[in-house]
Amino acid sequence: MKLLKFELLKLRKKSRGWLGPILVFVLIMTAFPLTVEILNKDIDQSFLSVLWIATLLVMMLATEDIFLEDFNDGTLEQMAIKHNSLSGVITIKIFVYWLLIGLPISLLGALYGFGITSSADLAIQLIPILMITTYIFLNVFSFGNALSLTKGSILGILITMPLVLPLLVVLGKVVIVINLGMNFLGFLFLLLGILSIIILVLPIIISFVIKAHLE
Amino acid sequence: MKKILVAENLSYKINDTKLFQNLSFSLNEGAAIHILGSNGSGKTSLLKIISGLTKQTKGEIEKNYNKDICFIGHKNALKQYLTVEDNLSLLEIEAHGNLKSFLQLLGLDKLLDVMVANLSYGQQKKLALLRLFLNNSDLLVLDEPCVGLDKKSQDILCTFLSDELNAKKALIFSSHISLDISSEVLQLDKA
Amino acid sequence: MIKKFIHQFASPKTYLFQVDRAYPYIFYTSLSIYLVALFWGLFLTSEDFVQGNSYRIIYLHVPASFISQSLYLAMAFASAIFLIWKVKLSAYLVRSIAPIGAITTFIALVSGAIWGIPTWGTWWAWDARIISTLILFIMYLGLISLHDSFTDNEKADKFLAILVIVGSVNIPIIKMSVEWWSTLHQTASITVTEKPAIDPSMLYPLFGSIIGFTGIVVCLVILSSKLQILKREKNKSWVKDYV
Amino acid sequence: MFNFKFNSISDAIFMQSSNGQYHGLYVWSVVLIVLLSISITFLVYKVQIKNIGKKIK
Repeated sequence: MKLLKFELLKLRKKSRGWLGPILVFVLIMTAFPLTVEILNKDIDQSFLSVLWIATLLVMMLATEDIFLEDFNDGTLEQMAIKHNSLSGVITIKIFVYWLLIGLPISLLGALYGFGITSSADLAIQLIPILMITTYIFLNVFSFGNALSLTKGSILGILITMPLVLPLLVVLGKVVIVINLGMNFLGFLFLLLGILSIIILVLPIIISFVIKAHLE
Repeated sequence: MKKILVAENLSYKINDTKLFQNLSFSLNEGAAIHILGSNGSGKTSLLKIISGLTKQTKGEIEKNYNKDICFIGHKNALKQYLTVEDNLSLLEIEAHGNLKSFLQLLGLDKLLDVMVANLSYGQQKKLALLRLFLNNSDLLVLDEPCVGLDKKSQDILCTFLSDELNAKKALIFSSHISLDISSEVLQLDKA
Repeated sequence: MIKKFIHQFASPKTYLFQVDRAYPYIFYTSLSIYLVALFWGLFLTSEDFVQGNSYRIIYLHVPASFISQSLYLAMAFASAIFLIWKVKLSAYLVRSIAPIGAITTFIALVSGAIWGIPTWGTWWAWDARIISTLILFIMYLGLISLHDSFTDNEKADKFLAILVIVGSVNIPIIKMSVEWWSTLHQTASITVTEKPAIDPSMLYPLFGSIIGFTGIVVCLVILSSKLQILKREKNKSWVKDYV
Repeated sequence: MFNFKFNSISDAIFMQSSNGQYHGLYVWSVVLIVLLSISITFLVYKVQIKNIGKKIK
């Protein structure tokens, strides 16, 4: 509990860490209608794909120094010694990032969805999808950043992008699922299934990687 | 006399360079070990092995203590963009009646609202040590605790460490200058 | 028991000596098999009813794409062995398979693209197996750059093995997810469970080319691992004797 | 089964199919790419092994 509070404080005090990614998201979503001069109904179609790419990009930016700062100033060392389960610490860290970055982006994404397509149904359905997606992205990119800890985020992106491409393909189906009124709940459960596996497995792997870095 | 730490035939090598071999020592309650050695002789590695960050290549190490270990390395684990008070917030401050006296002793009591980035190096080091003082662990592992400390702070550190030893804690540290604590010396060198 | 056995058998030294002995046999047999199969496939088989003569690319394309995926499996296997039993040799193998895998994947991609021009009328399509092959290619390159960016080889080995294993979980997922899309690609010509869909006169040379190509790639892996061992163990005394 | 399907060398190079298209260009460029890249890889590795062998000596 104490740790959760401290992590929240850390991220909150570092405004470029959480406000920055959100603003980048807002900028992308505002800028994209300017770049295409098309009819409104075409924007409806391309909106979702831009939304996914923007989320992906922003999550990459957000996790850039999720471990780097703590590694450089020695906090990770202390945590690895003090806490029996480093993976628990990592889970808390990622959760805090999701709370301050993933959640606002999910709400903003839904807001943009309503603004651009003016369909309330779509907007409401987007919220849970985005909430799950941002959490998955944060986990996977944290893994990449843990691997490339001191070697810059380009390497981290290079090695983790292939890992999230299947998720993008799945998300590509959202248009069909929502527009044709297909089984939305089933789709949501699929995403939840992916998320639960990732939440269980990735922090353990990440803690293994970080311990190797500390040696 | 309870043995907190028993090491037998420890060997360690990085990328085929052997740092130390067949190192055996034991640490009792209330005792201290001072690790000496030239640069690159593996002092930090040994401390990391003791604190469990690294694994030895060969040998056994047996640990008998109840509460967790306290380790201070070269990095001070302070958050530059947080105030002194926030940096201490991870500890059970309320539980510690003597926090105030410690702060006064180290001359940090007026700096609680200052961001750590605005402190001098020595002050930061003192803050890092303060967290050590407030920690309730059975074994203290210190890597070069005196770097950047003035004479007065060094004396405070020494008295504090002696107090801890009297309270049946154990201490293992590496330092280039000798501290005013009764301690065994463990010489690490490529023989 | 197993651990001891593996460590004894899989020392880089014994590996190198064994492999050196086997290398010429593997090389010349597989090369001749490959060339005969290619000759057979290119000149002696009759042309395909639908695709015309361009189908002959199958004798070059299928072995490459088969081996590019098998190499990843081999890497995942070696990584698991490295992480479980800490066998150094398998870490060397993982690192040395990666570039070979990248080359075979590249061959599969390029030959597939050229094959696509006469048959589909386009050299690229966002199709299930093309995308998964492309991702495989990027993953191979990512693995190499991950390993090369660390100066500490032991750390790099560990991270590489972890990434290979996490990535291997991903590969079937990529396949499944992408197959949701409607696809241009023909279904696999040869599967283990079903009767082959192509004529036996075309099948024999295809098998020949797959076997021959596999042998040639194994030779490449041997060379690559030899280079890796020499690089990493250059300070050992037996290496000096060996050279 | 073991008869040549082409009557002359130029036939084998151009590979005219029954639908009238010439496929030789595609087939032979793939052959070239595969053989070239494989042999270049062999060459590169042999040279590198030789170089490192010299260094160790």
